[in-house]
Amino acid sequence: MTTEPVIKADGLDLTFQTNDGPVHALKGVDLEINKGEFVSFIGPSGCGKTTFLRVIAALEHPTGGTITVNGMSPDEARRNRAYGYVFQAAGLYPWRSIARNIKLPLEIMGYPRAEMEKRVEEVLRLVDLEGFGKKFPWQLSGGMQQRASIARALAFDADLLLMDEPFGALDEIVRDHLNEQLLALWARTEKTIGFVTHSIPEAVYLSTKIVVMSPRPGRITDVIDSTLPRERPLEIRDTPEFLAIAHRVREGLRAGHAYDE
Amino acid sequence: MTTEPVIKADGLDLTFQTNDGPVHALKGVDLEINKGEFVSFIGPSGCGKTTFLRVIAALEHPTGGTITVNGMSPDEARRNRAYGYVFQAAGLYPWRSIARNIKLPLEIMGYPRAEMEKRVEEVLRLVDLEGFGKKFPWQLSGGMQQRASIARALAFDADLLLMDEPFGALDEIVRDHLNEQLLALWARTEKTIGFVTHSIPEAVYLSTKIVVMSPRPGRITDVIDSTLPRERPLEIRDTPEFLAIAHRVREGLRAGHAYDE
Amino acid sequence: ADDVTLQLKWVTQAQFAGYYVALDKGFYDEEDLNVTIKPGGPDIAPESVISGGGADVITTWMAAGLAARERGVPLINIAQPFKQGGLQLTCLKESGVESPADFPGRTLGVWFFGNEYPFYAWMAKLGIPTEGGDDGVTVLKQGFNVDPLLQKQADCISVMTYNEYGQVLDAGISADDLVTFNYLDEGVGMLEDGLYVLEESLQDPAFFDKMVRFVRASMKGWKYAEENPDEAAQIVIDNDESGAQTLEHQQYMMGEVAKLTAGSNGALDPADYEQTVATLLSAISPDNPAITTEPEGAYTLDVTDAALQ
Amino acid sequence: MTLVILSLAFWLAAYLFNNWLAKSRWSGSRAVRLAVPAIFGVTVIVVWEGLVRGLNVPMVILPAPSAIATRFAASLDLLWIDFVQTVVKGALTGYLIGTGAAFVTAVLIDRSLFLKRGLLPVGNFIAALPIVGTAPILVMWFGFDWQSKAAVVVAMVFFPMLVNTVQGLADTGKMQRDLMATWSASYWQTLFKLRLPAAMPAVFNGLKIATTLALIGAIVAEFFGSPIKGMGFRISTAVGTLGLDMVWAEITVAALAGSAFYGAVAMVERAVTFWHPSQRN
Amino acid sequence: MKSVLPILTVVVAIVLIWYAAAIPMNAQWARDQAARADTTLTTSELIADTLSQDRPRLPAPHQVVVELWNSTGDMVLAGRGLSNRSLILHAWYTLSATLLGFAIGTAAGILLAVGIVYNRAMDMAVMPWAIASQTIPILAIAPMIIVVLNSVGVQGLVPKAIISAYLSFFPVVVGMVKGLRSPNASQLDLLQTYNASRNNSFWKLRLPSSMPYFFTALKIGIAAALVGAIVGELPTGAVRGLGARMLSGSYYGQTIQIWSALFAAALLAAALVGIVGLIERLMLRRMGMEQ
Ligand SMILES: Nc1ncnc2c1ncn2[C@@H]1O[C@H](COP(=O)(O)OP(=O)(O)OP(=O)(O)O)[C@@H](O)[C@H]1O
Ligand SMILES: Nc1ncnc2c1ncn2[C@@H]1O[C@H](COP(=O)(O)OP(=O)(O)OP(=O)(O)O)[C@@H](O)[C@H]1O
Ligand SMILES: Cc1ncc(C[n+]2csc(CCO)c2C)c(N)n1
Ligand SMILES: [Mg+2]
Ligand SMILES: [Mg+2]
Repeated sequence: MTTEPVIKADGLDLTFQTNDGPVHALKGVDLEINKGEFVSFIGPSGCGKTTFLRVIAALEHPTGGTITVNGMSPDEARRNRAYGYVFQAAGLYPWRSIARNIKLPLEIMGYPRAEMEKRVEEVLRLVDLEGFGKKFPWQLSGGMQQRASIARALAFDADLLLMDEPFGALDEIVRDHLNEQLLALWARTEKTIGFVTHSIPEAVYLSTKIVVMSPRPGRITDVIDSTLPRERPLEIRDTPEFLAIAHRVREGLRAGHAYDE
Repeated sequence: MTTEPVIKADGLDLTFQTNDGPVHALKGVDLEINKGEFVSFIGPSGCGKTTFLRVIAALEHPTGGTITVNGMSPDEARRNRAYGYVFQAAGLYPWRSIARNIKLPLEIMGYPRAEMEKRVEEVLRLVDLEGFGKKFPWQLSGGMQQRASIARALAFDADLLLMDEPFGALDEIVRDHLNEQLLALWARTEKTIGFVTHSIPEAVYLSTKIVVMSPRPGRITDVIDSTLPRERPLEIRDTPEFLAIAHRVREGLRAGHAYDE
Repeated sequence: ADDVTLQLKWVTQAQFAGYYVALDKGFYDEEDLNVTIKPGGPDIAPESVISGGGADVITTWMAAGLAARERGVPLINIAQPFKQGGLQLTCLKESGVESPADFPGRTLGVWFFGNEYPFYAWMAKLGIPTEGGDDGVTVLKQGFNVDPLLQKQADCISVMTYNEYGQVLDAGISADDLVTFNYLDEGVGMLEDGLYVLEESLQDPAFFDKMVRFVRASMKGWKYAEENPDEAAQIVIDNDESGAQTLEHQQYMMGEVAKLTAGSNGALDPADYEQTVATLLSAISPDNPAITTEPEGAYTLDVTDAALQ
Repeated sequence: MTLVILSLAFWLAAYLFNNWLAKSRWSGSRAVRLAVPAIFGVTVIVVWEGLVRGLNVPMVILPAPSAIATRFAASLDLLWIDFVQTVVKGALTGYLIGTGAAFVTAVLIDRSLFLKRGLLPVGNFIAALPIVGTAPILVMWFGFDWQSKAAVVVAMVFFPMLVNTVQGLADTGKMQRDLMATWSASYWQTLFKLRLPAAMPAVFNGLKIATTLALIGAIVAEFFGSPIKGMGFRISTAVGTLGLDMVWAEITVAALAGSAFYGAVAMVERAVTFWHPSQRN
Repeated sequence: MKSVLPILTVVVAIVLIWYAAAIPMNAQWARDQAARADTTLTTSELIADTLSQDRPRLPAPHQVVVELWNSTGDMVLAGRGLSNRSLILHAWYTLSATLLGFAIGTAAGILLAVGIVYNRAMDMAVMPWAIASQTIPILAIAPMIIVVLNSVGVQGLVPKAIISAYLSFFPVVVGMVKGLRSPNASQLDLLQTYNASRNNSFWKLRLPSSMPYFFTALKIGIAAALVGAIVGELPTGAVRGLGARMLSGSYYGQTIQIWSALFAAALLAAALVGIVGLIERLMLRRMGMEQ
């Protein structure tokens, strides 16, 4: 591998000023993510997972430390349209059909019309939604909406995909199914993926690297490199190797958790 | 045990008439739940879990078959205030403080004032919320709100507790913690509990009996009696026995699931 | 042709028949004038319209004209088609009012919006306070209709001989059931509809000439209307865009208005002017300072002199 | 001309200053939140004064703010009498009766879907009857004093309040209602413990809309007949006698009273619906 | 359609109450007239009289309906649908001022709302004054607006339209500000991740998501615009339009004429609101926002 890191954070700090005083959302975060990795962020509510993803996406600006994306500042990276971002809720615009939702970033980035059509077709196929382009979001189930929102983030050429609890609102079975599909997609496209989740099995199942975080102040408490093979059937979740990693994650989590918040 | 069943359903049918034609939410459901049991309902979205709980609570009325609660019709049981109901979202009334939210059913049932105060204190302690009585719901985290809503259902003397995905909106760690507490509470109070969930580990961890359901029409496909001991530390989830039950549940679920809906 | 805009004090009705007749019969055309008549209404103060430049000449009552002059709108009377006033106070006989001595303790309807000066002058003359109570009168701001009398909300109301009085009769109350006080007879009459322009415009000879022709044609219209009341009423109806007037009522109005204009050739009689001013000055009160000092140069006879040659 | 230019310059300066304030570090502070609209108001007044003087606008067209202020100060007693007559007697009475009646009606018809379906559209139709037409009729029915003004106000505020309250009473979550059912609560218990508290945000919305309607209604009704006091009486009379400074003094009173009335209701709203997300920023 | 029966029931109830009220309200005049003529009325004569007076305190419903028909449909049949005695013509006068005023008010409202949403200083400065502006009785300043506009040479339709715009802009501002602010943080963030310009975020997000609020505001706004147009007719000489009919009805004691103009105005308002509602439905359906 030619390892110039895609993301490199050094002593990253982010403090929000609020009415109740400062909130240390991130404190001294160091992390490197290499090209083609699938990195999950897991940790209790409020530990700064979302904040970290938002810093990468230049939606928040750190109050200390440095971070580079593809060797640039996050703002430059955003201007270069270096990444796609998938939010927890599908966040499709209800007044646009699925196809037009996927077209939205392309319109903004000024792709030519024919190219847009081609790409929409392509990503719809990629997420198994052929033939649903003309439907409106509310005509689709939650799982399908979420796939559409992933398609939207895939439609333009970004090598980095940031996903903030994309499957949080779905039921376990649908979630399993989408997890399988996401892995397949990742294998096919060789993108780098940053993925926030609350679910330990999900994190273990998907990732090449698991980042465990802990709150107040938000920091990284453990980084676990997965020993699982790249090829992962769903049944892998019943293997001792899988359970061992899950166990380590759970321990890491429990250490950093305050129950009464 | 003197086993007169708390809930007894016989060939229960429930069909909703909608604009798109009839929806068979429940079809030929037979089930007995005995006193002191902890019964989980699991199944894909739309299989009728909520509907079944609502039939028990007399919030819906079956279109066929019979059901008794404590030997009475559900409506009579409701009038006797036979059960407490906990919804997925906490559903606290935002204009009442936590203590006054808990007091609400007591006011409606006409408990004397001193008795009310005593019970509020008691249940707040039971769910680890001492000292939060004066706070308003929005001042509490999601997990604390959910505990308050459980406290509200515990405050009056109902032997039957119906819970519809009470922990669905919480993160895994908080959820684990509440699961432990719920088990402890169940052991202490000897209530009968009907519990809807989407999570296989949760169902297996909590229940003495797991009811697997499948949609279109909503029916019971499997009833699994748990072989786990009553005493259950969290670590039990890594035992082969646990995994075996979980596996059986997952198989049952997958059989009844349609992915592309 | 020269443009002239006339702002009326009230809606299109036979009260202004002379101008509509002049327009309709081409009297203005004969004088090479292109006249636009703007109807008024309860919210239109012609005095402010003219000061804002929205009209060249207006009709208004002399009391209001003089009051405006004192408030900084230098109006000047150039002609006075109405010799007599038509303002009256009408009471239901059954209310028990027979003479002004019966007023104390009564409720009287009065028109405001610049029409209240004669009433206050009269009360001042009678020495009756207007703040209500047993020895005073309770004053109502009467809407521009006769309902308060018909509904017995007031003992007496303001009417014009040519309009509201007829409405009261029309409603089915006979003249015998009414007691009517005419302001002229009570000695507080004031000049009613006259033509007024801004003093400084009149300095302009071209404008002066225009007004001479305007007054000449208007008076011709008035005299024609007096002689052909039914035709005049029809002309008024034709010019009423609101479509709310009835020919019958306008014929009645024309008949009554003719009685008021009959004595005038258009020229203001300075004696009438003096009387109006004297009445106003006799009734100065903090509530109603129509005018506080004797006006100067508030009228000119030059226009009518030139017009009537 | 210089005055005109000066006032325009002032406008520009105030605009830039406000922009700077709003973007500045203190933009969230209470002081700035009060200062910005105040500066805007002062600017309007300064520009108005400058234009009126600079362009020599006649007093009978548009008086300068200074002239209005002078008249205001000189006529305090008169303004007070008018205020009591129009705002206290006319507007406030009508407001209380109208909103109160609408509230009670809403609770009563709320039990019947049939009545709601029938009454609300008809109510909207009746609410569309323009006040300029209804006011003379109500003056004819209820006399010249404040009673007819109150009646006009009742007619104006009744339906907006009714619609809002009915909407509010329906504004409960299914889960919240189901909870009541699981406790087998009675109709009245559900009404008092769930639906009325839940309706409060909508009720106050209605109450706020009704404040401005009440004031306008009471004033406008006086145009169609009144005793010789009251803000509407004074305005219409003063327009006719070219006392434009008095007209604007009354308008100032109306705006002050209206804003204060609105503000007071908004404050009560804050206290009552403290729990609603819109009140928590 | 489910509402037809309830509405009919309510309307019938109102008509019955109305008849019942007309009798006592008009009885006094009937008795007074009888007394003046030195006769007495039997009950049935009294009732007949109260329902057929020329200048009733409360006209009976059928009197209003007959007058409405006489001044609309009947005139059309007689080929005089557009004469100045026809309410249709007057409704048209009012309607034209309403539509122009509504257009001006809506445009101004949208512009102001955009300013408020995109400029913090405007947000803080304007809103309190916009509320205060609505506490000023429009009827009081309408004559002044007319005179001022007159003095700069503007007259005819425009002054009325401006008064009508003054009333309709406020609901539009409030609704549009709410609507333009309705996108949630994550919808806005999404556009940020595309590095979208302000322009993009306005046209592609804020504007479309404000549409439901916009139409609600338009419905309130157009009803307000109609009231404004009617108010604006009074100080312009009350020569034409429904407001003029109401006013002249009042000058000449023609109660029935007032009531028919009133109902014509309310019908017009209902129709306008209905049309806006229809456009809303079509538009939202095209945008896929209505199930
Ligand atoms: N805009 C903000 N202003 C102030 N505090 C903020 C803001 N955004 C986040 N925070 C605080 O920063 C901390 C980290 O928040 P963050 O959303 O990153 O947590 P998270 O790990 O994503 O939690 P969750 O699992 O609940 O999504 C929290 O305490 C949160 O309250
Ligand atoms: N009031 C109703 N009217 C019509 N159909 C309904 C109604 N309530 C539920 N249904 C339908 O009945 C079926 C069963 O619904 P139910 O809510 O019981 O499912 P569930 O198992 O609780 O699903 P979930 O996991 O999503 O909560 C679904 O198809 C649903 O759409
Ligand atoms: C020049 C002139 N001045 C005052 C009035 C006032 N006025 C007299 S009668 C009436 C009611 C309708 O006839 C009103 C308002 C007027 N008409 N014409
Ligand atoms: Mg987060
Ligand atoms: Mg459910």
